[in-house]
Amino acid sequence: MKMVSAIVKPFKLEEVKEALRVVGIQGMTVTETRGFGRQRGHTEVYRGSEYQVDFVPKVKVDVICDDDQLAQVVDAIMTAARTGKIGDGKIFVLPVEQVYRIRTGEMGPDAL
Amino acid sequence: MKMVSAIVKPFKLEEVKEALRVVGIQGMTVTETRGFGRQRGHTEVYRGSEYQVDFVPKVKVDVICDDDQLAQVVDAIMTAARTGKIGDGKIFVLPVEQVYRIRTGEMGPDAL
Amino acid sequence: MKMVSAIVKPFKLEEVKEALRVVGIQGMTVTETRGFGRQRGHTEVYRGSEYQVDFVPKVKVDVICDDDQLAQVVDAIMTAARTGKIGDGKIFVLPVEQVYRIRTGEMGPDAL
Amino acid sequence: MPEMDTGDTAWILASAALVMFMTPGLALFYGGLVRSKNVLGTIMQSFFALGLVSVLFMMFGYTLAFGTDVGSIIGGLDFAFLRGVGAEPFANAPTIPHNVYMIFQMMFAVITPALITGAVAERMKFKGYVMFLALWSILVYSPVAHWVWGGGWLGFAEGGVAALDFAGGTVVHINAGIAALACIIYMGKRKGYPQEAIRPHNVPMVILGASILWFGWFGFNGGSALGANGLAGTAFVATHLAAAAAILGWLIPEWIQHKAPTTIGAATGAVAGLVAITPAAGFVEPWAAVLIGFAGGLVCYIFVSLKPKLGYDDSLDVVGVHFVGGIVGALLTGVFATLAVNEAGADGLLYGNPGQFMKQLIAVVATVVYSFVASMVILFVTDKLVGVRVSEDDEQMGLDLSQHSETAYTAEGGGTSIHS
Amino acid sequence: MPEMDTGDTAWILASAALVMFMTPGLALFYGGLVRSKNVLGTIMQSFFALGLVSVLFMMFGYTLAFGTDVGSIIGGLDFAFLRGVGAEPFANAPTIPHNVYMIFQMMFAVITPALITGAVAERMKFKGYVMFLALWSILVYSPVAHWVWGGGWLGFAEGGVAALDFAGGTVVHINAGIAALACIIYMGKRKGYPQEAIRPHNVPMVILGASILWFGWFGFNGGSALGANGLAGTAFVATHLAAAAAILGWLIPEWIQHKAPTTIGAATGAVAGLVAITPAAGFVEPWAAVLIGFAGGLVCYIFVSLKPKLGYDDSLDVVGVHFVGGIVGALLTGVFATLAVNEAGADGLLYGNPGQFMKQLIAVVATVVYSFVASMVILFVTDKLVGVRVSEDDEQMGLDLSQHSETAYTAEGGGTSIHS
Amino acid sequence: MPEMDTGDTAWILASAALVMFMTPGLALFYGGLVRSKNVLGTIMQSFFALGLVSVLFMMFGYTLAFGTDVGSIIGGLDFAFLRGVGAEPFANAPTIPHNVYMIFQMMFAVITPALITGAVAERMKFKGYVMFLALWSILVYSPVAHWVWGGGWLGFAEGGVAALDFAGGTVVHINAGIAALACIIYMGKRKGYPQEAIRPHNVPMVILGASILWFGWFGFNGGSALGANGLAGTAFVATHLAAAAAILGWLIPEWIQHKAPTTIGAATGAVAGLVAITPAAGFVEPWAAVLIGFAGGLVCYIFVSLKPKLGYDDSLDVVGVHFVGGIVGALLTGVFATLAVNEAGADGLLYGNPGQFMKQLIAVVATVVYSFVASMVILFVTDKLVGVRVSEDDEQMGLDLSQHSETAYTAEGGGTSIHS
Ligand SMILES: Nc1ncnc2c1ncn2[C@@H]1O[C@H](COP(=O)(O)OP(=O)(O)O)[C@@H](O)[C@H]1O
Ligand SMILES: Nc1ncnc2c1ncn2[C@@H]1O[C@H](COP(=O)(O)OP(=O)(O)O)[C@@H](O)[C@H]1O
Ligand SMILES: Nc1ncnc2c1ncn2[C@@H]1O[C@H](COP(=O)(O)OP(=O)(O)O)[C@@H](O)[C@H]1O
Repeated sequence: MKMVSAIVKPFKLEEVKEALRVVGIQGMTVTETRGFGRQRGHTEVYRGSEYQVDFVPKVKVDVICDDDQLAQVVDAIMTAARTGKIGDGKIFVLPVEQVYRIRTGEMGPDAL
Repeated sequence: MKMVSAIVKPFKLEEVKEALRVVGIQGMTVTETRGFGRQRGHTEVYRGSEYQVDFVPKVKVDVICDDDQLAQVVDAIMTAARTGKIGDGKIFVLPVEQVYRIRTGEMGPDAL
Repeated sequence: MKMVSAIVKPFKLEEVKEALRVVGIQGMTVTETRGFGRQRGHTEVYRGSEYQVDFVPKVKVDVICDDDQLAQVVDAIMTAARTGKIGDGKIFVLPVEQVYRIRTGEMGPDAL
Repeated sequence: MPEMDTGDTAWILASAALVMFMTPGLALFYGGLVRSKNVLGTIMQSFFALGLVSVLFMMFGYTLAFGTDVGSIIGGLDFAFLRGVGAEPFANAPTIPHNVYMIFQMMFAVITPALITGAVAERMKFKGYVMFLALWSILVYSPVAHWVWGGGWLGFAEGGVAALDFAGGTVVHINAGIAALACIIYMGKRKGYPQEAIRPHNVPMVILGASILWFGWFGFNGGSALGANGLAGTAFVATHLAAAAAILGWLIPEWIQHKAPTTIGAATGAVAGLVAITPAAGFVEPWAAVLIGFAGGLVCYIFVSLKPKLGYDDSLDVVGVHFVGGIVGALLTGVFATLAVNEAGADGLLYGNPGQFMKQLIAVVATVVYSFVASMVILFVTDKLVGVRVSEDDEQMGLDLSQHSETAYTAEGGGTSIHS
Repeated sequence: MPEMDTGDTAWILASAALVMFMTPGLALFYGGLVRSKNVLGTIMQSFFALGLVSVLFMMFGYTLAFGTDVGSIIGGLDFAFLRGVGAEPFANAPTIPHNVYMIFQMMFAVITPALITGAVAERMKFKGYVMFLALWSILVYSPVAHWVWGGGWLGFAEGGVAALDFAGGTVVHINAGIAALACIIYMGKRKGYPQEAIRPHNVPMVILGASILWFGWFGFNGGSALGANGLAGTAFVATHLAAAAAILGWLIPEWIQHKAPTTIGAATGAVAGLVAITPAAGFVEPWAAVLIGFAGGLVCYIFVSLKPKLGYDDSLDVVGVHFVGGIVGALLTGVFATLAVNEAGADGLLYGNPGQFMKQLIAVVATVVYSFVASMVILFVTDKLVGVRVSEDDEQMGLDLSQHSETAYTAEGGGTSIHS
Repeated sequence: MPEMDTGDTAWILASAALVMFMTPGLALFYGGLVRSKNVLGTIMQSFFALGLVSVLFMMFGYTLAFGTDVGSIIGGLDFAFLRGVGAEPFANAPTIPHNVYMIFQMMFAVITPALITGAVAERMKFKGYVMFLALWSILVYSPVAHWVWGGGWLGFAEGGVAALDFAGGTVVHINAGIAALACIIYMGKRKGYPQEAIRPHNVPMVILGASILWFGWFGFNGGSALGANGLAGTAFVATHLAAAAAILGWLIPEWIQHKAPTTIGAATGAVAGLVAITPAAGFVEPWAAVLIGFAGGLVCYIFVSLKPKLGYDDSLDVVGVHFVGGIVGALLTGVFATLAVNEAGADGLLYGNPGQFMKQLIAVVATVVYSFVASMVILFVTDKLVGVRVSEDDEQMGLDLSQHSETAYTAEGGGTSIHS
């Protein structure tokens, strides 16, 4: 199994979720994060001074999926989250060794 | 070493922490997240309209542990976090290649 | 590729970010978390009673990097985040199988 | 001739302070309802009105509204820059200093355009807003205030329509509500609306804001008696009861229809009731205030519920609450008003005077037509000159960063000074 | 016979507005102290009281409390639906319009049951709360108010006990405090209490709420002079000094015992001091106000500290602050009251009149017995009919979602409209 | 001789309540501007002043400021513990009860030292603060208040300098502002300043606080007329217009220089304008109030912009706003004051009386010298006895935990009770 961890723009969350649902994903976990990258952050003004703020609000979507769903999942996120502008984010794929469903104790792909 | 990443119901955090302490875990990191799953979220009402809100507040507990603690850790979380109702959450196990303690520079299991 | 996931004290974030930039890291993702560890938390007082609060505010910095940057990245974080006091945090290294840039669809190290 | 009275003066001073406090209250009420990336932009629209409108009202707004009548249409320039507006009383309020009467009126002028901003929240360009605000305040607010209260053709001056508007049902709420509709039509929907749920980011802030509005409304309506007397008591009581009843008027159908009495519903209902009672407060019995408030809550609930079907994006329901609630109030004033409560008022339909209902209708229609047309023209001109809507990128980024270079809520770390 | 006075009227109008503002203040004070999943449910309990109790008080509550006395027990129905409550003064307050006196009283009726909600925060069913609120307001608040202020057996009417209660120590605080105890006993503990630390989710909100309470209390106590005069000044000064001294009365032992003077302690202490001074405000010297306030802070601190040992779950310490603080105040009024401050009052123990202390005790005991028993009966009936406690699942989910289908704080994204 | 007046009394009671509310307003204004780990520590500094300073002022502060003059320097002890401060009027305010005058003054004594705390926010030790607060209140506030308003050498008493200070430009703002500078110099910078951006954690809280300040300032300045009359109207109008104009005075250069009109800028500008108009409010025409306010906003903007260059760490710009704004106001009062507005005042430079400008300057210099030196001595003594600055570890951990054992915002779970 894999963990697909995608960093996306917050206003894209809704579309990403829908796209994942369409490809049959039944679960995901979302975290508010701040990202630093080529997008460069922004300047803020505070009482006559300027500050460079390097972090931009992002949302992280973690999806654990079976190996054979991987391509679909990556694809779904890629399409839904893309605006074509800098800062659209990344998708990371990490190996997952085991999954359990707490409610039932089920393991492996059945637990998803 | 492994990373055990558990998504649990927020009000179970205290019990999960205690259960982990009992099995000898000395550290963990907790993050507020929102989960999407079979639990289906809920309906919210706003000025005469209804919205489907798919995300439910969850807490993610990350524990890095030695391979031989893995079973115990999974077990502890599973027991402490279970209510038997849908949405109890998942436990994911990921491989960890290395761990460092920043304070001392120690590496590997010693750093835990 | 690797994911370097560092749990550090919040007031060290700025220094860690700068240290990473110096070694050529172009991106990272930061999450507010709460940590439990040897640092032991603190006592809070509420209306004449004391509570033991085990979790301490921490910041998680996730950096995905190429294998050959790993040592540098770990080193940079280790130096920047260290105060020498308990609770300085941990660095975890996890394997990453693939990375995509959403904007362009690039894969692998090019996507970083 | 009545003399200056310190008690009356004390109450109108306190009332002016209360009405001023409503504008920040509105800022929080609206600010809590938007997404967190737009909270400062939303708050700023109200807060900035305190700055710009106050100065403009001092220069021209007050005199255009309350200066010597010119053709029943507009006030003359005698009070420009508040010349002669001092400690001596003025005919409209013979027992208090003129400057106290003026500052009380100034607070109304500030909050009225601020009300409009809720309708186009999360998408208006600040530069465009500044221009719209200045023009609307002078070209729409002042004339309408003059018509109703300043000796113009809708009020009680000789030959006037003699419509009843105790504290601003037409001048403030219908006026702002219909201008809000113009803005909505001109500016269009927010991206994502209505498919996505655009949810309020901070509901306690909404309740705090609504509570400040309610608190301040005692000055708004109670102070409109222009003295500390039985009439002020009447208006104060009516105001409170209408707000209270409107909570029930909103929550009952909501509880039945959606199985949930919501906090935002209670707050919105209260505001709807306060809007509805505004024109009536000094003219009706307490039981009538309860009915008007209940009707305000109920009708606004129904109207707001239908909004998704109507397909326009009134972000924070300014039309649904201020326009609809304002009309409910203006018309029911024509039903329930009675000379038994206020000899300086009139009897309504229920007391055998259907003519009053018609007068109310005339005032509503006149305000609606003028304000709608004038607002559209101002929007058009402003749009051509500086633009009224933010770019799509700016809308996504949020008003706080794109219009004001600020972030509302900040966690520690991550920024460096730029030494300029 | 005294005449109507605009200055007195101005001050009571302002005071009524201030007391109204206390209820949202309470909502925030309580709302900040609960967990974020219960903040709206908690706020709603207070805010909804503004709606329901105001309307009920207009219908029956006012007349039961202040209508023509029937057997020293209850008021008659002469003022039902506020019939005859107009611009003319009323015997209780001869220099202000009757409607102004009434609306000032209405605000007390609203906040009193709202105070109770803190005791059973985070677990009361909204439907049960609505029913409890309605019954308690009519069956408990109005009678007790009548006994003390409306011509009943505890007050200064002929043949009455002549207990001193300037602004509601018994009527409001002891009454609500003992009802809170009934609720706690009836409803039991929250899940997880007391092993888990149930921590306040937003302390600045707590301070804001406490500050609004303090601000409003100037109307509560200062307005109870029913005029703008030296007595109002006395009450205002006593109120402020007691709150100030109570901060010290709470923080000093806390600092010694726990090595930490807390912000919540300062706010809670201030409220305890305000509670304690309420019955005494118009009867005591400033130095006595400082002592009463300090005692209020100190005794409440000690009592609240012992709570975990007592083993009951008074979520937000309504018993510890309003009941205990109320008793401290009621009894110390019987010690420190002096005719030198207020001729219409009485001398206390310290001024050679131990009888007054006994009178205070009688008023306390009478209120405690009646309110406790009546509250228990109301709880029992309400529980049988609609239930008073949420299910375990709903408690875990939180009141906001389970009772009101709302979330207090929302990040962007993740919801879709349901087209109904 | 004038008689007691209920209208005047009503307005000063309301004003005292409004001024009291400013201190929590300040707590929120400052609290929102710091990092979230310091919000409670910051709020507590203001809130605690309500407790300690009120009690001290009752004991000694009032009599030192307003007791029978001793050598034009200090008040005698006749009013210690408020002996004799009752319902009878006092010479300074002949139409209201003495206790009402006193409580109005008490609120000024509370907020003045609280203003200072912004300058050394995020690094002051609470124990040291408590001691500093007590000493400063008695040794600095009371004497300076006496000099200007209590019959001392700077005011209108015979042989006095006759400087104009309507509501506290020197006594409150310059006094606090220069003490703030002393604190900054004594205590040094925060760790990380100025390289790191230390950003406000909650901007809506800042706006709420600023709005409460504005609202309360109507009592501060309007109440300083000590009656409900034309002069109160003049001061109220000037106050509002100055705040409004100052929003523009800050935002215009900010918009030009940084391309962004900020919300914090609008709020800070408003406060700067309120500071600047304070000494002038009852002496100037409305148009002059607009100019003074605009100047206050503009000059403070420029000064605050230069701060990073000046290299000291005035955390929340107390020097930049209260000291600089206070001086702008004190001097411009000497320019724009006119007997046409207030016969009890004086003409300024513009009306042919350059001497008044010099008198203003003398008052500024006297206050600056005395307050700076005395503050330094108090800091030194306090530091030796209990310490004034937190340790580096405590600073990193934040004041909330290190000084008060509390956390402002808490998510669910993670704590257990300690059964002590
Ligand atoms: N090496 C990295 N490790 C972790 N997160 C990264 C990394 N690079 C980028 N990110 C995340 O991806 C986001 C987008 O990256 P950025 O470089 O701004 O633009 P783009 O996605 O267009 O390449 C960043 O804000 C950050 O959250
Ligand atoms: N495939 C997945 N990837 C990541 N997180 C998941 C996944 N499936 C479920 N989750 C997380 O687990 C939580 C519980 O899952 P859910 O399907 O609701 O119930 P259950 O745990 O009973 O199967 C979700 O809210 C989500 O946070
Ligand atoms: N086994 C673990 N798994 C996950 N996170 C851990 C673990 N141990 C420690 N941490 C994280 O590291 C932080 C610091 O650890 P701690 O034991 O307090 O001190 P130190 O870093 O000095 O060893 C903790 O607050 C927690 O967030």
